[in-house]
Amino acid sequence: MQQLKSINEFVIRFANVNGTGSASANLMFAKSIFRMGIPVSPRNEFPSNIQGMPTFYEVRISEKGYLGRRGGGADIVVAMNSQSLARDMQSLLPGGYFLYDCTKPLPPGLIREDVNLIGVPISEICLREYQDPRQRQLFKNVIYIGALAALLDIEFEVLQGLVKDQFKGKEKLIIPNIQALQLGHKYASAHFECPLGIRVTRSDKINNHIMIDGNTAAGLGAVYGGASVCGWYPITPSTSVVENFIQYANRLRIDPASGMKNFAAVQAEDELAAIGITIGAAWNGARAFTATSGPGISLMTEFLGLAYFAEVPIVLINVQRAGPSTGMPTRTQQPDVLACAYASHGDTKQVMLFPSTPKECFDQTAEAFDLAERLQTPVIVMSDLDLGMNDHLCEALDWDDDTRYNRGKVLNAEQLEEMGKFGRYLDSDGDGICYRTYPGTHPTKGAFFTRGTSRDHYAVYTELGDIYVDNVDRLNRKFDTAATLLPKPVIRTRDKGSKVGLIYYGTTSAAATETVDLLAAKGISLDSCCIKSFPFSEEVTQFIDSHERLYVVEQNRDGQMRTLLINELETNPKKLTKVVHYDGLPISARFISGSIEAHQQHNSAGKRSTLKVASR
Amino acid sequence: MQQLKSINEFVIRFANVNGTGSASANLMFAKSIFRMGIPVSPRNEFPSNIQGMPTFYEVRISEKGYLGRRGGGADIVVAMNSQSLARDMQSLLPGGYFLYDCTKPLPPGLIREDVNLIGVPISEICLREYQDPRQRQLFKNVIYIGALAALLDIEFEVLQGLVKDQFKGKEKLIIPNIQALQLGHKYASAHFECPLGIRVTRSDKINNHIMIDGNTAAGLGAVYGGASVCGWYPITPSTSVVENFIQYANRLRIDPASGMKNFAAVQAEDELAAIGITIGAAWNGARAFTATSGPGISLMTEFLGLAYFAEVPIVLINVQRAGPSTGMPTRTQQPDVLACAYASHGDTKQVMLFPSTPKECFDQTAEAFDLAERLQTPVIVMSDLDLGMNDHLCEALDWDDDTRYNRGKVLNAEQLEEMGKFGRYLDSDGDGICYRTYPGTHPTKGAFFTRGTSRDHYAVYTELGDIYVDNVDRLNRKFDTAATLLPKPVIRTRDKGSKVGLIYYGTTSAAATETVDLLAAKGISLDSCCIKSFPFSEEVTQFIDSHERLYVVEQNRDGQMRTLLINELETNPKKLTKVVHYDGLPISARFISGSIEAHQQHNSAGKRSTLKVASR
Amino acid sequence: MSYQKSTFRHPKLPVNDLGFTHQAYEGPLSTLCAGCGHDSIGAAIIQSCHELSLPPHRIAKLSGIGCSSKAPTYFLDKAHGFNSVHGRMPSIVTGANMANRDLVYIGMSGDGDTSAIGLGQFSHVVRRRLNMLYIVANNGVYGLTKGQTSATADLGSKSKSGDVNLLEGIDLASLAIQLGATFVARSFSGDKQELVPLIKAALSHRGFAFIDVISPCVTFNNHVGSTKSYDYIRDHIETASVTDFIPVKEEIISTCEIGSNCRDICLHDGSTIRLQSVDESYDPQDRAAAMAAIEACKAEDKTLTGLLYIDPSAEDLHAVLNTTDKPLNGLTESVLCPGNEVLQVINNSFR
Amino acid sequence: MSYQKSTFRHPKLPVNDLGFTHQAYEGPLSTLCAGCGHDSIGAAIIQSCHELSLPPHRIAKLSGIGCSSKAPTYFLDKAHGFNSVHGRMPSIVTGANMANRDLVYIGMSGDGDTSAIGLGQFSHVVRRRLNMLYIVANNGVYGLTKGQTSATADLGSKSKSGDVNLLEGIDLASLAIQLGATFVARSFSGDKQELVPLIKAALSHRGFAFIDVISPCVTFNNHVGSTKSYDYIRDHIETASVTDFIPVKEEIISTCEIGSNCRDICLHDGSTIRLQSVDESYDPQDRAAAMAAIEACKAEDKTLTGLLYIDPSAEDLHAVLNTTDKPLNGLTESVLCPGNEVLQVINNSFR
Ligand SMILES: Cc1ncc(C[n+]2csc(CCOP(=O)(O)OP(=O)(O)O)c2C)c(N)n1
Ligand SMILES: Cc1ncc(C[n+]2csc(CCOP(=O)(O)OP(=O)(O)O)c2C)c(N)n1
Ligand code: SF4
Ligand code: SF4
Ligand SMILES: [Mg+2]
Ligand SMILES: [Mg+2]
Repeated sequence: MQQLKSINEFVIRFANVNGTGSASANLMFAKSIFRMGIPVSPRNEFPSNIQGMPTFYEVRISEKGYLGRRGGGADIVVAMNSQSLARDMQSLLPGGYFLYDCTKPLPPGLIREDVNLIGVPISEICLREYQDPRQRQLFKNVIYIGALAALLDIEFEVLQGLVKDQFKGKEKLIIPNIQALQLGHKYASAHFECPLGIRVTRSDKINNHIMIDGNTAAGLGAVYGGASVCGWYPITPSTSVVENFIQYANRLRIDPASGMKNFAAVQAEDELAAIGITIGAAWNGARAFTATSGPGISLMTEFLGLAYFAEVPIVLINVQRAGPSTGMPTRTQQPDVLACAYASHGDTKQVMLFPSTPKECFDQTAEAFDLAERLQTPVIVMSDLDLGMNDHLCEALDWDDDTRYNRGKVLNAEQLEEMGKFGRYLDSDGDGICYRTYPGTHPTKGAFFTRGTSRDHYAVYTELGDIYVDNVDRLNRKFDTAATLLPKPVIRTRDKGSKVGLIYYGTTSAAATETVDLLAAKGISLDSCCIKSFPFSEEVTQFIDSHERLYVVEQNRDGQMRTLLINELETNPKKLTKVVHYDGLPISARFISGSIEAHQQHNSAGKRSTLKVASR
Repeated sequence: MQQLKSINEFVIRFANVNGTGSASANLMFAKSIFRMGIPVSPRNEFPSNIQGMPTFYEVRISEKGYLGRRGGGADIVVAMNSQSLARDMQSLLPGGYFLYDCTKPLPPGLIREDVNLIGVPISEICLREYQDPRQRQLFKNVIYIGALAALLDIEFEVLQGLVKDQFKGKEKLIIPNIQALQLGHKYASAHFECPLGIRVTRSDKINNHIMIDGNTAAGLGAVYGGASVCGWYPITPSTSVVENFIQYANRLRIDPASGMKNFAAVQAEDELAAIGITIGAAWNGARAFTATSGPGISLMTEFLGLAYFAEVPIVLINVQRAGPSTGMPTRTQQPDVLACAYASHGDTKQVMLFPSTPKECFDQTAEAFDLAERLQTPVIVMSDLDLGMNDHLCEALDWDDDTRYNRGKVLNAEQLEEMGKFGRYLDSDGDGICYRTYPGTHPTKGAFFTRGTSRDHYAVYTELGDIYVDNVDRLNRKFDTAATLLPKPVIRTRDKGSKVGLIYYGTTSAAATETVDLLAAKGISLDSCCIKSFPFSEEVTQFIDSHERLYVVEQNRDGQMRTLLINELETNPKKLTKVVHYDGLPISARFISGSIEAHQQHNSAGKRSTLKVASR
Repeated sequence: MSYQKSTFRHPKLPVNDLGFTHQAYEGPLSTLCAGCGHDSIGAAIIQSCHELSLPPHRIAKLSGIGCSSKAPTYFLDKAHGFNSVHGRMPSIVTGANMANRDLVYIGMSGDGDTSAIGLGQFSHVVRRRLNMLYIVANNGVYGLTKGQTSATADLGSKSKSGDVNLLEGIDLASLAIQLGATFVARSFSGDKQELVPLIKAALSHRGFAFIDVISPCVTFNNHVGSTKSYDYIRDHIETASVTDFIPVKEEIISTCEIGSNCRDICLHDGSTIRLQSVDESYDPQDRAAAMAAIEACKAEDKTLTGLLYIDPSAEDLHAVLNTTDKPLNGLTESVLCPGNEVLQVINNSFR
Repeated sequence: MSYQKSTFRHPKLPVNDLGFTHQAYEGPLSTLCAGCGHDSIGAAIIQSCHELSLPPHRIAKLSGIGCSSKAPTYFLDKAHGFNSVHGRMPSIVTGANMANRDLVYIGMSGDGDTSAIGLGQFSHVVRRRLNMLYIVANNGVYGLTKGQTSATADLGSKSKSGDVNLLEGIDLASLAIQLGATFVARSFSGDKQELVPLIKAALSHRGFAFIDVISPCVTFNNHVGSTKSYDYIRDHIETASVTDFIPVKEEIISTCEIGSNCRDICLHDGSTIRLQSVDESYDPQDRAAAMAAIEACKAEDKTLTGLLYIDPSAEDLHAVLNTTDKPLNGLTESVLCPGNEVLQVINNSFR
């Protein structure tokens, strides 16, 4: 019977019950591949629930370095959840391997002829080896990892090393865990021909890369970017941004002499208060940020309008999840692009950054503070659940110690002393950005009344039309300036350059680069443009102008980035084809390339310009 | 010296101090013109303040029936505020008439040679005639109205009639007011050659029209539309919508037997609660609405997303004001088009209606309840401050007593009894609209759990991608259906049809129709399309397709309706020229025609496609 | 799941006056953690509604967001439910009640949902005297977001992440009394003997009834001195730095009597809460006294339970607004629409 | 304008320890209605800051939206101000205080701004023990939106539109005490003798200080039995159905003593409020007693004024969070940024 064969290129899918300790075991599995020098990308598909529901963990191993979701079925399924057995069996490719707990036999009904069954009596082993029912539960996970080590030829020392690192300081936990690994390993070696046709072998593709989730990286970015005040309210999937900020700040931001904290993180009563705290702190001269998701963005809308209009520099990290409303809180999407770009009533605009990797979460979060203070406006870092909560392989983080924070146009006491009349909203440099002062700077000069109402150059309330117009036109000028300061798109053009272009952003990038290779192999050559910021820089316009047809790939239903492109760059919509994937799972190269291929075949600009997913 | 001459075609501007009782006097003036059969459009320019600040009231008298703001200077200025004398003098056209209180002489510095001064010693007269200082204050206003009656040849009986109507039931107030009118009238007749070159004369252009403000009409629309629950929170300029609803409901919705109320209006603690109350009531089968402005829209964002996704039919009346943030609370704009169209995080869309007159405020508000219930989604009536708070001449309101409310697809006990399994989100009709049930309908069938999370056809929570996609695609289908049910645009084409089209909506319509005439006179012929609803109906697409160049006229900075047109209809932006006016005063035909003329002259699609106002 | 157990414990119950068995009031299998106090509250609600013979479909259950707000999914599945947004159930239920005064409204919320994001709406629905039963399943943590401290957490309590709460907890019962609630009680999820009668009384009360139910989170327990039991496992979980292992636990019902009306509740982590229930001498109709009693108890590190305050002569919002006795959602054109003749008269007032 | 008058009344004041005259603490001409209580509060703040010799530029004044929230425009123009959005001043000032603990924070709000839309944020800034002075200019109405009843309006009070308020008013002072405020006082805008010392004490208090100042709205007065005075004018205004005539009025300072510590305040419409100030025997450090006293007074239709509660040993939020003594906004790279070496170590933990 058919047996899939592959070395270092396959997908393994774990099916567990949440709350049973599988996440840490599965992470150990992924880490072991990583430590064997093989690129790996694990993805957690967890329920919005605390205990007892089906949860999945899909790991793609790709020596070629393709880290996006592969899509399609898995090569190996580890089925540890009796509730989801049928569905799990279906998720396996023909010729794939189905690892399950054979203490109870599989219901005959769901057995497939075209797959290879690998039964390990895990419960039985636990029953025999452990007394404490909780240990029996917990070690099941470690045992199947041990079995996989044998089946896939994972170096056992690597796993041992991981156990040792994980339980450093809790030595008494190390031995039992290693024993559990061995139980699984022994059983598999004894009962099956190991390794399987699908297996791993040490490689050298990792360099000095790390495996980290975007939220941890963003939290670190806030520490390095100099954030000293954070107002927050918990919400999945953004909570861990702040939790990581606090955790690292508690280590790295303690005054050596007094032991006191060089930061303040205030858990607010809700998102309105969280961003209010952030605005108050930024107004008062501290670098401040908040993080939220979905509903939190809607609740912050009024304050985002105030910060835009009163020109207060804050950083907001939006870890996007599937909307609308409560939507699918534990699924990923890029659905808040429009809601953020034009947040709040009235004519408004917001600056956005689009990280694609944890490294970029770190870099862009740190840079966001400079940008916010230079532009005196909120900067929104648009991450998402896939990026924020999954571990991704990426370049090591680094920091140039010569970096000095750019606090933007702020007048100190001396400058105020020397100058004539201070005007908070005087555009003396013509770039739309005026000079601000921190409260308490000078005894008699520089004080002003910050307000959400229309005001003149001296921050005095006014209802005069021409002064209002002068002010809001300046704000547009400021956004022209912004377009020149923000991170540039990453543009890749084929040697001769192609007529067809691919536009994408954020977490679509892994799948997008794979797409370019896939299509190249099929003779369709694509240039690509990964957008990093909004308002768009000149390069994006040029990229669009220099191509005949462009595919705008995004993870939302309505093609929101495409809307921004046609609206802000006055592009003819006919030129931009929507490629949208929005079922809540990360987008895959298969989907993108499939869609583009299909469209290129009967390529007629006349055809309706939307390619969308009907399912994963 | 030049003296402007005109009969029934001029603009008079009143400059007062707010809180001095001028508003009612000035309204009496406008009403008197109205009762003489002459089309008139008064506009209040008031400060965001309660007492002591400059406030203006501009009345355009136009037998031709042009009711938009004329723009430019006034023909007559009534200067009753010593603080703003200089500015008021400047606001007068050469040859115009400057009516002021000459008890104190005018500061020589600000006297203009090219205008006609008309001094009436109003304070002196009051000092002589009244003891109570408050009466002295109050009657000043009545006295200058009396003077104007003489100067402009207003029929005195008409004014007397107005006083009698106003103080019906308070007879003791009638005589003193009429006396005050006479004091002014006598003085003017005695000291000036009456009437002036500018004057009125009875006409017959009013038919059975009425003079009413949009908020009163909307409040009445809610009564007639069958609203029985209202959650609200005060905010200018929307407050009077609800105040009028309550006032009329207190008269027209009382149970004759018990004297109890057939409606419930709950003053909430804020806008989040106001819309929450509305959603709860609509969910429970009552027709419910709320009204708000500016910041209130931002605060309602999260709930608008819930109502969209959970498909709860509510009506929201947005009386727009100048944004962003607190902006200019007492100035008009159309700045919330985008914020409402895509309100809330995630992929969302909202239905909008755009009334142009108080009559339409009444009709569309009433119809909004049918539309909301038929479409099972929020319907937002996009009024604005100019429409809502100023009295406008419009057709009389009327109601067809055969009208039956269309409650949409709701299953009653019998229907549930007869049917098989009930599925709240089963699209059995293929129009994207499913059947709902009210709580408590049937003992065992029809109950379901309304939620903001992803769910299957039976309202059961799900995280399965294909089911999520099926549901949100259906919502898009529902909006296709909406486009066929909503009010159609009003399209006016020249006999032969023109290559150039004018697109506008809401309160721009008065200025737009005048524009078409103005430009026709200059040989520029325009077809026009007044948008009444979003999502756009087929006719809008056809109008755009059938014209080479289109001017999209709106009262916001960023051309928000134009954004919707290019985004939703896939129109080439190059084809749509922005004509935007956003200084907070109502747009004028002079501005629109001027902009278009200029643009048509060196008409090259290459030119930057924005024409904007730099000031009034 | 614990919920499922509970039905094992009491097998078939007798039918009530409506001829319904207990099952007619139940819901689907719960997805909350095994042993979660919230499911015990659900079971108590089921029992109360059954014993009161309320027609299940004439009840509406509303909630915000949180584990506690999910709980209504698992009881009364013949009743319409509305799982709204975080902290906003009070406004939703206000509108619902205005639309149809004839249904029975049960709002279920959590301590985060009510005391943090929802504090404003909670305070105002209390003040508005809405005729409803408002239950807070109070565990002092944000369960669904994995264990952050909530505003009702006691001073000194520890969060999952280990940091100690240095702010005083908000006492929702006192707050409710002060803001004018006319029925205020407190109880414990595991104590059906006390809880069921309170819920029945609350459901029979006309006006705003509030019950603060201590409902331990078995997973993110954050009570003082969480030391005892499963050291090994906790060590493991902590170091694994992924709190993804949740030992299956039994619902907490064990209470040990210590003196009259006073009992200790032993939580899974070994810590205890001491409950003092009001005794016969207690007068629940004295507002000031009630608040004083609550304070006094707290001073002794005890939590006062039972019916804390009631004003039997209470009026509800409909009385305040003088709305008709008929449900507004049932009114038709004939009543709602004044007709064209009236409109023409109105037109004249604008000429 | 009334503000302008007040400077007439006291001519040049002596300079304070900083050598500043009263004028150094003033602001531009007020645009509030003549006689508005809010301007009297402003004057009291000016006097207090002057007498305390606070450097004007080291004060920050923050507010929400409303006439009361506009008031800060008209005092302390050497101080930075933040006129934020409706009901959200508490979160803004929390952030501001976190960023720089060395400034003096004065938050000014209205009863609508605080007890309606802002109730949640107010409650939580109290609970958080932010080191600030929070003043509510309490007139029981929404002034800026023209006279709707607010949540602090007394039961039975009439709104401009004539309907009677049937809900109990929220007593912000009791609420603040219950939620853990460590300085709670109440006074009357026209009574400088009582108000100024209270403001000075509050400004000197470390922790959250709250003063509920009764500040009559001369324009949309909504007190019980508004009958007396200007019948003619009121008639006129009412029938004109446009409340656009606002007679110029004097600031209310007239109070008539009636017995020890008890005085009546006569409002413009002829109605009166009876104020009872705490006497010597009163112990402001007993929380329960304070709340009882407030209740008792209310029961007699009196409003208790003076320093109602104080906990001198209070800690503020910085103590709770253990933040450094230096203002956070003054920290530089050297302190804020851990540097690359540390980052490389962190990298290793992710391999
Ligand atoms: C606006 C918004 N903010 C945050 C969240 C994330 N969230 C979900 S539940 C919850 C707290 C739940 O705590 P509680 O009300 O005590 O319920 P419990 O889970 O403890 O029963 C939070 C913050 C959300 N869903 N919506
Ligand atoms: C979000 C929002 N809702 C409503 C308003 C309208 N508004 C302005 S001031 C105000 C109430 C002010 O009342 P209060 O706080 O008592 O201040 P006062 O004017 O009485 O001093 C309201 C509702 C607003 N500006 N913003
Ligand atoms: S996390 Fe806590 S509150 Fe949530 S279901 Fe589990 S035990 Fe209950
Ligand atoms: S309306 Fe009332 S509160 Fe507002 S300024 Fe006038 S008097 Fe003061
Ligand atoms: Mg909780
Ligand atoms: Mg007020």
